[in-house]
Amino acid sequence: MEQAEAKTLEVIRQDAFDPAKFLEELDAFPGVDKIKNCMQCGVCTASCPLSHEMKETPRKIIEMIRAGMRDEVLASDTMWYCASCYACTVRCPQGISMAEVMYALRTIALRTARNLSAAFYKTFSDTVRRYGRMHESDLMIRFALRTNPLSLLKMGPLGLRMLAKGKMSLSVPTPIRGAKEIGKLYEKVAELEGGA
Amino acid sequence: MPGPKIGVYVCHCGSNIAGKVDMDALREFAAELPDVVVSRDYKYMCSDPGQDLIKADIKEKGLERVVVASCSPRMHEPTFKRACQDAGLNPYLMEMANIREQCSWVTEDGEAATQKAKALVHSAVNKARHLEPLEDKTVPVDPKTLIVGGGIAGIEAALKIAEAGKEVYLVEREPSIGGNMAKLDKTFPTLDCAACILTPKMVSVAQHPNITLLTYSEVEKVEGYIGNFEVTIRKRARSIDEKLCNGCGTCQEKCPIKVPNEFEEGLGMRKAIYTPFPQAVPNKPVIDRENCTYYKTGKCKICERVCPPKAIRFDQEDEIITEKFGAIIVATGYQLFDPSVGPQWGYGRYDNVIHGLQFERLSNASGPTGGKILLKDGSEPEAVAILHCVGSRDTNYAEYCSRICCMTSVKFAHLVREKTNAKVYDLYMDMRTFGKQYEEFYNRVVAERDIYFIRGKGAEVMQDPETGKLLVRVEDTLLGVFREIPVDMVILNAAICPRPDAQEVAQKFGIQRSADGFFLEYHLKLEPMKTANDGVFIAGTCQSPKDIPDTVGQGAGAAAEALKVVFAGQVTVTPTTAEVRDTLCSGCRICIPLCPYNAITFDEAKGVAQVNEALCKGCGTCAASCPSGALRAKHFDNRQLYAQIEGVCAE
Amino acid sequence: MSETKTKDAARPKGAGEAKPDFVFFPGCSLHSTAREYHDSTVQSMAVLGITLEELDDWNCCGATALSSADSLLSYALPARNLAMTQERGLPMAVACNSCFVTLNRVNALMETDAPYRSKVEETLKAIGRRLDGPVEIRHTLHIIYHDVGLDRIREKVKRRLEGLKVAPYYGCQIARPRHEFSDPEFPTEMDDILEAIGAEVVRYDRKTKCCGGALMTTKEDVVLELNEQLLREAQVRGADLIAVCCPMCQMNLDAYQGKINSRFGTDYKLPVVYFTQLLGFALGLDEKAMGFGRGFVPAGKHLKKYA
Amino acid sequence: MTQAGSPKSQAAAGEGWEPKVVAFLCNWCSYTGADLAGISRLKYPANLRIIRVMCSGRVSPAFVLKAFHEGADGVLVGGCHPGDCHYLEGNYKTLKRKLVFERLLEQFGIEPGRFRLEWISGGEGDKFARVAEELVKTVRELGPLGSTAERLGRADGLALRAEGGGGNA
Repeated sequence: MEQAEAKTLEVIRQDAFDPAKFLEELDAFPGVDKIKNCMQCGVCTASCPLSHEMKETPRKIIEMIRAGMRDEVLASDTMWYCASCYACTVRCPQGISMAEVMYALRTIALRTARNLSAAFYKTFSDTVRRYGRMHESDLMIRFALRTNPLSLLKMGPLGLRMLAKGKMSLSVPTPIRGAKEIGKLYEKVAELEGGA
Repeated sequence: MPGPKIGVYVCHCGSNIAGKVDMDALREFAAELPDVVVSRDYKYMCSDPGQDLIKADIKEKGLERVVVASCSPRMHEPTFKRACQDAGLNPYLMEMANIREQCSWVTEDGEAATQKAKALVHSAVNKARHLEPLEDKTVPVDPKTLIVGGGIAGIEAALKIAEAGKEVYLVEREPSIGGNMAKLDKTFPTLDCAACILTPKMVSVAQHPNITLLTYSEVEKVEGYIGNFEVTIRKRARSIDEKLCNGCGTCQEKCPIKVPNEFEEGLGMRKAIYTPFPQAVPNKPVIDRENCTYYKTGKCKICERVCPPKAIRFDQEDEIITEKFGAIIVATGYQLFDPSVGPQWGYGRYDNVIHGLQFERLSNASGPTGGKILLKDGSEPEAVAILHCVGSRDTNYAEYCSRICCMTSVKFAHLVREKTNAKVYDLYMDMRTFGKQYEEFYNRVVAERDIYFIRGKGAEVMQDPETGKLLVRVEDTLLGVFREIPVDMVILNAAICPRPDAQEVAQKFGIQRSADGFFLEYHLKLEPMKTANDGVFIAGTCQSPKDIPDTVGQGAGAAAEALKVVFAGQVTVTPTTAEVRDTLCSGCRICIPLCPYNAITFDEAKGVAQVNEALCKGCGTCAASCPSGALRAKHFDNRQLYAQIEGVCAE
Repeated sequence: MSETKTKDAARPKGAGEAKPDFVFFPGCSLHSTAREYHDSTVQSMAVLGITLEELDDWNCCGATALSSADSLLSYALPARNLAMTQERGLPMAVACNSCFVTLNRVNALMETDAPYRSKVEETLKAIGRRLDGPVEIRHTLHIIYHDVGLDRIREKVKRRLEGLKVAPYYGCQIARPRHEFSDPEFPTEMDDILEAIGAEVVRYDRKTKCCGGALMTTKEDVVLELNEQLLREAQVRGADLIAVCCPMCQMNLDAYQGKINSRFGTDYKLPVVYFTQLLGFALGLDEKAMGFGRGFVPAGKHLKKYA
Repeated sequence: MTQAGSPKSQAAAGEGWEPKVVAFLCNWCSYTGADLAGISRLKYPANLRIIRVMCSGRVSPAFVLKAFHEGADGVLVGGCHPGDCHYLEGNYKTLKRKLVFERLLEQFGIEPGRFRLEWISGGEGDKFARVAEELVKTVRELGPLGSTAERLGRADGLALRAEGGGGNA
């Protein structure tokens, strides 16, 4: 904690940051552009259903990106609160797709992040890779095992009711016929991204 | 056979051209072209010493053609034409190569720019070789000016021209002149009331002997050209005899039909026979035939019965007026952005979300509440939010800044505090107080009690479903926190937009629009009143958003432009018309229906087509279509253009 | 198993080999938590003369979760579905908002970002498929509103839901970013359909405010708050029930309503049903087949008088 | 070097081949738009060279053929938007002529991508720069026109006929 605070003060030392490089890294994501055009109006923040929970508002994140504060941005909790509702995106006066910016930040952060959200997105991806489709029960059980096995107990009552309503199934999921294609797709993506 | 002696003059334009294009290489290249006897470069060819170079060479070296490689001919063609003429060379023997706007400014790479400049110079030299002398012609100018739009810009222009002793027709679509300014309450930064400063001018317009005021009228058709426009105006039937009516207002009192008053921005009512506001000029009512019971059912006629001077004329018809004008000023104003286009602001959904002009009417002593700032239920607000940039500076709506909203907002904040005890929250992105005494005004208001300025764009207006309070959502960007502000009234300072019929008007007057939809000036900085159509000028917010001081300035400026035309008494018309070479014409008559100006007729006796040069504008469409090549567009003939094509392709 | 059953239901009797109108992409939820949405959609549309044919061997669109985990994959996965739709030569119909936004995201890419687009095309090549420009993707809500039309619905209604007060909740990803709907924040298509079947649509300003979606898994506390606000407005406006068009919204508002009540000390008993359940019911389809019983908060008492 | 004696040989493909594009722009709209692109300091390839005419209606098919004949790899004709024409309706004439242009080019084996007709107003500097960029890019992809030069040779006869008496004043 102390360290983090000390680091924020270093913002003053502009030579510690490389804004152009961070912007370039984000530019590689489709749909992420015009960040430099942001006029810091805060419409994104005020349109966001969850901005009041964030330590840094979405607008501030943009400014931090432009300042080149890569580590600080990736350590923030802002993007993990994005529910992809696109309210910011349709209202942004400069046409910045904040939702895409958040996807990009999460993707970069996920390469190293070790938090609850990271675990969820990884589990999700694994499930789809395995079956070609998403299976709630399988996803939830794996997610719990990955993060906090005890939470399985807490989920119990709701899970049972879901089972009762036929909204969840405990049967072993069967992969789609094209599961092999999905596997290949994952491999090709890994190859292309590794090569990039 | 040796060609004419050509001189080439390459302009550096400081570093504008020389910073990109290799001047030495270009000059030397030009010198090598056939028929070029002298090739020079100079820092500023448009300066006196630059022009003197050309003049001296014409006299001393006997130049027969001049090529200037510099900026766009739209900038300095007249300058260099005059220089040639001064030195005794026919001005139509001068050709320009545009190596600034269309070369150095648009090219990244210096070498490529130099190569392109060579091609353009080659093209110009090739054309110059085939140029021929032409003589300008002059035609007399009608001394009257037409002004379209009776807002403050049109009023200002009309008064200036009338006071200079020239005749003006002022055409206004609404029943009264005054425009949007007449709706305002106080005006920034001095807070004098709009009516107090505008009404005297409106009255002067009505009384000035040089001004013919046509209200409730519209321009239908514009023909002709500078000095000689022929305009058709429809004067809509007011349904009263204006000479008899004394403006007593009895008819309006007794009329049983009530409809929302456009002038009150939907907040107040008017009758079916009405003057839009008390200070209207002329102070004579009109009957709104769409809502009048008599026109709908054939019954009622109450107004006719109560009118003391018996001025009602139900059978009056529209009047068509055709008049000649030397110059035209278009001052058709703006339309406020409709905030309901963005439902997030709640306009049209919540009663107490209003736009700027509505607030002006609320605050105006002659408005629907008699100048009291009240909520829809008649109570006084306890908190008011003012939002800047509603529709402005927003690529979803209008990308430009509307320029007046910051000052209007500061004014509104002050007026709310002056008239109520409400807290005021002003939500701004940037505070743009750029005019004379504007920053001082802001500094005064910012210190007033219970006015809070928050730096952030108002993103959304919600309603608490339980309390009915309006909730304004904004990020206080200086604090970096989300704020939800409960208020009773929200004022949306909506963008200044082009009028919805701007395209139609532009076409009617032969002018263009810029990307933002406003009318396009000839030069953004140096010719803000001129348009691409000679003799048609623009003024006020139809050209771009502007405040009252700037609008008045441009109105007066447009008056000066119009006076320049009418005082000159004559204008030069281009000699670059089309001509028919009788020996080649086969009499096929293909050209006749092609001409947009009906300038081509058929000479039955000779069996050939004939161009009326007074009507021809030189577009060259006929020349492009003539199967036998008999029609020739002077100054743009086939030989000249072919030579240009060879030139641009050679490099 | 459920696939075969619904496919039969989708085919009008005697239509046999007639070409379907759309390839239907159900998405994972419609095959598990939201089966009632699946069945009521397919059956109602069949009654209204629109035939859906389920996309053979479709895969998960990746939802927003993959967009956050792996950018290229988040385009490549849905692109496989679009490629297969293109092979079939029909426009695609989607009922799940989340799938709708994810699939449309690929479409947008196909029109704009050229270098990245070729990367996605390369991944498809690796599995022997190709995507040739964007695919026409339609939300079933829009198909019902636009292609069927309100007049046709009114004609076909057997039970007018007169007096039933419904809050129309669209969720966020149906009209945003900009799709085919009337407005990204205040669409009116569902309102109109509900009115066409006789229901009374209550004012609902939060109609496109976010329910938090999948964040219920990772940020439960604040997402419960969002859902509480949604329920509160519906209650204040006097709604008998909330109509939705997205499995995620349905789950959050319905399955977690009990949790919300105990957390906030409220007493909401607002059934949350898919608009297609109401539509099918109004069209005379069996109440059971419409799956009203699958909701946590029972809707039965509000429907009894129309049955 | 200065005279366009043998344009084809210059257009021959090679290492440093740069496409040539000739633009005929009407004085009132497109030429003004091109000036605006400059005033706004927008950048576009230098391959595009502008010839000013008073109205796009002045551009006869012969001009377009002549440009290709002289070694141009692409041609742009720019006029006012329909309804905006300074000469009332000159650009409608241009539009009608577009079909003629296209048929002619087809006959000479010139790919349709090498010819473009655009409405560009005096306020559309950005549009002008974009069109220039796109056209040069398309022409670059199509390669030099040299390969069709022999077929183009036949243009001579027709161009001369369209030209009629040339410009003998």
